[in-house]
Amino acid sequence: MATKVATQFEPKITAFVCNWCTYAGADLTGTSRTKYQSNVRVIRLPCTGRVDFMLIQKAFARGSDGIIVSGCHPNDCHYTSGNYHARRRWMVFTELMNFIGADMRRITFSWVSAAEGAKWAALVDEVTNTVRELGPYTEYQRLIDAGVA
Amino acid sequence: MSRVGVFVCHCGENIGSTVDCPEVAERCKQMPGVVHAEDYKYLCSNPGQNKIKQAIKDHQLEGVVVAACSPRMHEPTFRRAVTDAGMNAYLCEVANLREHCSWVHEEADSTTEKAVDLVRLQLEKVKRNKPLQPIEVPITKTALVIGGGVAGIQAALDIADSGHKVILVERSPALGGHMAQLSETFPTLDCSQCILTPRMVDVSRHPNITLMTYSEVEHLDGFIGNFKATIRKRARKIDEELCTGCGECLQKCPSKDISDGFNEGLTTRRAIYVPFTQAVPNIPVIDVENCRHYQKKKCDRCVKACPTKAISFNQQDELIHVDVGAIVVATGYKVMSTEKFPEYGYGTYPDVITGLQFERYASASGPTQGVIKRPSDGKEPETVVFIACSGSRDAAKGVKYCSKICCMYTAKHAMLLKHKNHNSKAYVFYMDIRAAGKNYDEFVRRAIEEDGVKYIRGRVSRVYEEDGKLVVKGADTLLGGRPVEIKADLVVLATASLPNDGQSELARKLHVGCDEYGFLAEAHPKLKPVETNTAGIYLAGACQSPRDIPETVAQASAAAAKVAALLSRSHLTREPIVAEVNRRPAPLHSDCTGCFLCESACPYRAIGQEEILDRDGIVIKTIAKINPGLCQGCGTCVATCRTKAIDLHGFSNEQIFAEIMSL
Amino acid sequence: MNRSLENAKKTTSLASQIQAATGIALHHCYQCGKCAAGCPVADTMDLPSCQVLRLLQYESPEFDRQVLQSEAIWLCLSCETCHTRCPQDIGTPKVMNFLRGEAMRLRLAHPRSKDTQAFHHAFLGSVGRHGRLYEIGMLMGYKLRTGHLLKDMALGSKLHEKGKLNLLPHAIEDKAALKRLFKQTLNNPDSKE
Amino acid sequence: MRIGYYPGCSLKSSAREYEESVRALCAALDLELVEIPDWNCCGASSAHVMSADLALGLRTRNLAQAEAAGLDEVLTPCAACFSHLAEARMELADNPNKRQEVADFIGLPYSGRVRVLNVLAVLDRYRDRIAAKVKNPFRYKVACYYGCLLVRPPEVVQFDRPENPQSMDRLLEAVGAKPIPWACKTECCGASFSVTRTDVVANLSGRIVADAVKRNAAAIVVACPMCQSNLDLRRPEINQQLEQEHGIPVLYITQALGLALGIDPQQLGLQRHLVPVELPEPEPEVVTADDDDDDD
Ligand SMILES: Cc1cc2nc3c(=O)[nH]c(=O)nc-3n(C[C@H](O)[C@H](O)[C@H](O)COP(=O)(O)OP(=O)(O)OC[C@H]3O[C@@H](n4cnc5c(N)ncnc54)[C@H](O)[C@@H]3O)c2cc1C
Ligand SMILES: Cc1cc2nc3c(=O)[nH]c(=O)nc-3n(C[C@H](O)[C@H](O)[C@H](O)COP(=O)(O)OP(=O)(O)OC[C@H]3O[C@@H](n4cnc5c(N)ncnc54)[C@H](O)[C@@H]3O)c2cc1C
Ligand code: SF4
Ligand code: SF4
Ligand code: SF4
Ligand code: SF4
Ligand code: SF4
Ligand code: SF4
Ligand code: SF4
Ligand code: SF4
Repeated sequence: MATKVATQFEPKITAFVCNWCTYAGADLTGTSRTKYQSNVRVIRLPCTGRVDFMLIQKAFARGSDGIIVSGCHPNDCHYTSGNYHARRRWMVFTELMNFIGADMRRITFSWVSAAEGAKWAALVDEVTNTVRELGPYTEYQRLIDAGVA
Repeated sequence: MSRVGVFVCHCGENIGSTVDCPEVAERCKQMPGVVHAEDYKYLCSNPGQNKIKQAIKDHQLEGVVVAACSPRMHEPTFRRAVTDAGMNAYLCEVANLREHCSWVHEEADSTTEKAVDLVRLQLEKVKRNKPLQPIEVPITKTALVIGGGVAGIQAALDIADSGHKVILVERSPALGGHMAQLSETFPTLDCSQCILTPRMVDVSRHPNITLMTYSEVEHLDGFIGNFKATIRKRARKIDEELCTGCGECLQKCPSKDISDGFNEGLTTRRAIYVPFTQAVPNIPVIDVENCRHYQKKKCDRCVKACPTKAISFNQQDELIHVDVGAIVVATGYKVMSTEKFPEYGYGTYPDVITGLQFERYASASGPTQGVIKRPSDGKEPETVVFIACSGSRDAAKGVKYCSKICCMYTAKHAMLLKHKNHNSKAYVFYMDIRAAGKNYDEFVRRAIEEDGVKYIRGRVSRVYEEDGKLVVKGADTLLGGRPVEIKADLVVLATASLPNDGQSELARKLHVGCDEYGFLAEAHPKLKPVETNTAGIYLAGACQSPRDIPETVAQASAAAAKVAALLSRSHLTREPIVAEVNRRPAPLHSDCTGCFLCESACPYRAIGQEEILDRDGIVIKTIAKINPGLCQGCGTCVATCRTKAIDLHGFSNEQIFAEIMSL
Repeated sequence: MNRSLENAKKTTSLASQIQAATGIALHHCYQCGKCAAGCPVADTMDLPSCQVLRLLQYESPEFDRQVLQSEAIWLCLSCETCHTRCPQDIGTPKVMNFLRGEAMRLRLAHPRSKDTQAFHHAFLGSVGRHGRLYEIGMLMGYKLRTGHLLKDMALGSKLHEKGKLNLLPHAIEDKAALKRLFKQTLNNPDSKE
Repeated sequence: MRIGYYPGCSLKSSAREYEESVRALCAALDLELVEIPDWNCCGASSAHVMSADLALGLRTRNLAQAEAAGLDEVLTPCAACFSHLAEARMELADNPNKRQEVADFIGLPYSGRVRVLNVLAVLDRYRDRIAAKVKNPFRYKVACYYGCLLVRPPEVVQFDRPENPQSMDRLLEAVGAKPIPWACKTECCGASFSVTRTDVVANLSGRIVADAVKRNAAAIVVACPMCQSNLDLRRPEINQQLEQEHGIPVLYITQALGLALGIDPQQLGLQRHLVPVELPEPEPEVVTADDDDDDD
């Protein structure tokens, strides 16, 4: 949000969001004209249940420095339990990422409902700032080269 | 696909003031696969839409990206526009430049840069889009209503009145459920049977309703619009066609002294019986367990008594298969029995009764013709203690919830007692008074203020018998927890409402969920209160949670409206966003290895199994099969499948990877 | 006992101390009164059990103090009637026990509890010394502490007559083990409740 | 059969007749009692007030001694001791850390193997044998008095029903007695207030005695020395409080059963009661067995 210094590193943030809650929540951020940093690129999915390990891996491989996965709050999932599956998979996934030595600080899992426009803005800013601090995720390239990711 | 057109919208100043729209269009022209790009002030306007249609024709476009507002706004508009120009609707994607970009960022190069990226994302996706057709599902225009209490009766009548066929399945021999047992009903004190009986008759006469009593749903297959149900019609041992309901048989049966369920065990019935006088249908049923013909191989007095030869000992259960398009579950509730109360005598004191038993005493059609008596000696009680929250809100007894109806019926009971016996004394022990309906609190106040019912705030610790009285030891918490003792002639427990017997088995058969207590679960507590998680199956009444008649009937009508709306359509149209298991040439047949992880992950139980047979009909492989009628397109299975055998139309792996790679 | 000092320094409410020591969550109590309704001594108590819990629910120093100073906590018989019937499964007798210990430690115990306290001291004194109860010794100790020298003397002689009083203590063999146990546990700071 | 035996302090002094009758009855049933070596006081209700760990340590030491002696089960006739030992056992059952801590306090290993049984639970196993050995049917109306600690709290004692329990009724029925339905089966007698608050005891025990008398019981039967002492030793105070002279005797269950089995009253310690055990004429023999008590 703050004026950016030209030389500053600008992270690439990829967000996987569900259509029903977070995508709509981000729309609300727009209609409320709440400002946030423009580093994020949103990929719309039907449900966070659709997010799998491969997608995140691909995004890092393609040079994303940070990733957001966000869907409906538990119990509010449009598909009744898709986000439970996402959460369960998330645990396994976390272990896997830890195992290969990936940097878990670069992935944020969150819930943003269709009514939480302000939360979306705050989330994007927070993740952007954190990842900017962390610097470019060049380490991941090394993991790929080492054949683990 | 490589002939894509991109259309960038200014939305007046909404997008144009922070994003350099002409620049975006210009940059898009450079992108591989883009054969046309332009920007315009208001794309959703008629001239805007015409521009798109024109471009499709002029440039033989095979795909379109509209860079404008949120797809949640105008995606349908633009999809309609492209179809007008002869393109498949699903070859049009929308990039969200307004809500996700121009409105949330300051004017800057980086903002325009983001806009370009957002278009590129959709461009890469649309290049891989496949034409899809909305799925059309035919609908069987018959509804199945399970349970014939007031909820089922109301739902059946409403659906039937809307012109659709209804099959009403009731487990017991007669319609009516608990409401048929009640005396007068709060908050108006109108006679329960007087208002219910005409409706039961309506059901039996309605040309659109097929009534199946003494029957249960045995099995269910299929999906919304196309369910297949198997119903077990239990043998009444009476030929329903021949029986005239004359009742001759009932008088002659020597097997007496069987506890009468309708009267909550306060009276007895015979082995051949009609549950109650106004029963619909008025056809007896033989209780095989107690009938001497079956147990002792002799008797047959009913056969001799029957003028129409309707007794049919050889009658067997029938399995009936029906096709239905929608289902309403209305299986009601039951009440906790007094045996669950060690502190009140484990159900051994005859004069400690449930509220439902009190209803039978108070009912004009009950065992005492509406005179309140007590079971032990048939005397009219002078002092009656009512204990609210009996078993409800009692984690130690396994019921944490409030049963919701008992505050009101307890006030009613106390009031009825005072009306019927002016010299009687009524005490109510309560924890809180929950009377939040229309005219409800007024009703309770009337009991207190006009009828002089004594309300004591506190629970009862113990009831024991002494000198022919029941000593009720309670506390008055408004007096600081001071113990109080009342010597009563009758104690009425407002026992907790519980999920009905067999309800969880039924839920499993229907693939609908239960809550932690065993009540049936709605799809969303606020916005989908009558739907279940299974499309086409709806809930009504106390099977979902304890509730009173007004709420039950309102919900039954709501469920009926949902069913009527569904059955009024010629077919169902669904977004073609469904998953599919891939097929490959033999010998692989499919990447699916048959692990069926997807089956358990799918929240809609849309995934079943399919056997691949060779020419001789021998199974070579069992793989997953997705029913497009049930699949809602969440994509959970796709993420679950380790061999990537499943893909989701509209959000395929290829499309999403392409989006990622475009960044 | 250095624990009393420590407790005095703590500002945490009794309710939270009780939860930490016994796992009983007093805010689960409905205030339905079912406990008091069945309590054999509720009408003798200055605060029926549900009121004790109510005061503790406030988590205020004044009310906590009032509870510790009440006679009720000394009248509880640990009969478990309340606990058995409580819809929320609140272990009131355990709470009462905790409160008695706390009242003694903070020297807030109700004056009429002197006898009961003296009894506990005399009892444990006897057990600590012999490993088993030596009734005459215990009664002597009790009477010395309370000054009730004459009361119950008649009963004593009757018991003696019936062969039900041992004139000499029956001590256990491993007295050293007992001493150790007493020493360690009475000084164990987390052995409250 | 051998079973561990924890007498507790009162059975060695003020409740001597309880121990005498337990031993006599068990001998008659061929049940060998193995007294826990070097057992100590369970701490009664006093230890807990001072320190939870002290109480736990005193109780666990007995269980650990029983374990060391190779016992699996311990008969604990005193209902208070039973409840205290059972509670300690339960408390340590699913808390290995605490178990270790307590084992350190007492300087003995403790695994939690030994089960604690009250007198009714043990006798219930021998009900058929008892019925078969009856010499003098105990044909009296009896008030079965269970008190608090045999049945409460249910999760600790894991025995019978918390309200209107049946085990003692069944045992006495087996020797010909007719247990009365009454209100005070599990009401508290005043427990350990016998010394400090005789007023409370007189009041609570008075209600119990009065109810039993009112419902024509010939005797009150108990399974706890505290109940016995409150109802028997404190009878003068009770009668004073009730302003009546109630002479209803109070028997231990082991004494009542022992009498039915024809064991010498002296051997059962009947002479040690304060209220003399004088029973009226036995009731005439009941012919039909199915009476109103059909609730179990
Ligand atoms: C003591 C008492 C007094 C009450 N008084 C009032 C009052 O004054 N006013 C008021 O508004 N409400 C009152 N109620 C509440 C009222 O009874 C309920 O709101 C109402 O009966 C709910 O109707 P229902 O159809 O949902 O359930 P039910 O009446 O329980 O009917 C369910 C029906 O489904 C059938 N069934 C069950 N399982 C199956 C199956 N597997 N297959 C086929 N059929 C099945 C049952 O046989 C039954 O006929 C009272 C309740 C009680 C307990
Ligand atoms: C403080 C508060 C908190 C609440 N919290 C919850 C909660 O957490 N959960 C919950 O389930 N419920 C909650 N509710 C209740 C909830 O607000 C109502 O249940 C719900 O809003 C009712 O919806 P409605 O459509 O019936 O009425 P309303 O929301 O009042 O809508 C009526 C609409 O009709 C319009 N209108 C009025 N008259 C006319 C007319 N003559 N012509 C045309 N239009 C007209 C009004 O402008 C309005 O838009 C809460 C209520 C309050 C007051
Ligand atoms: S299409 Fe959307 S962005 Fe364009 S003018 Fe219409 S509302 Fe505005
Ligand atoms: S045959 Fe059965 S139903 Fe018929 S009269 Fe005899 S007992 Fe009754
Ligand atoms: S006698 Fe025959 S016709 Fe009459 S009710 Fe009975 S079965 Fe039906
Ligand atoms: S409705 Fe009233 S009586 Fe029934 S459970 Fe709720 S609060 Fe208790
Ligand atoms: S998860 Fe994949 S491999 Fe396993 S059954 Fe489903 S489709 Fe087949
Ligand atoms: S996409 Fe969702 S609903 Fe469809 S089959 Fe897969 S998991 Fe089930
Ligand atoms: S019975 Fe339980 S919930 Fe009710 S007041 Fe007593 S402690 Fe609280
Ligand atoms: S344990 Fe104490 S508070 Fe509870 S009922 Fe018994 S005497 Fe009363």
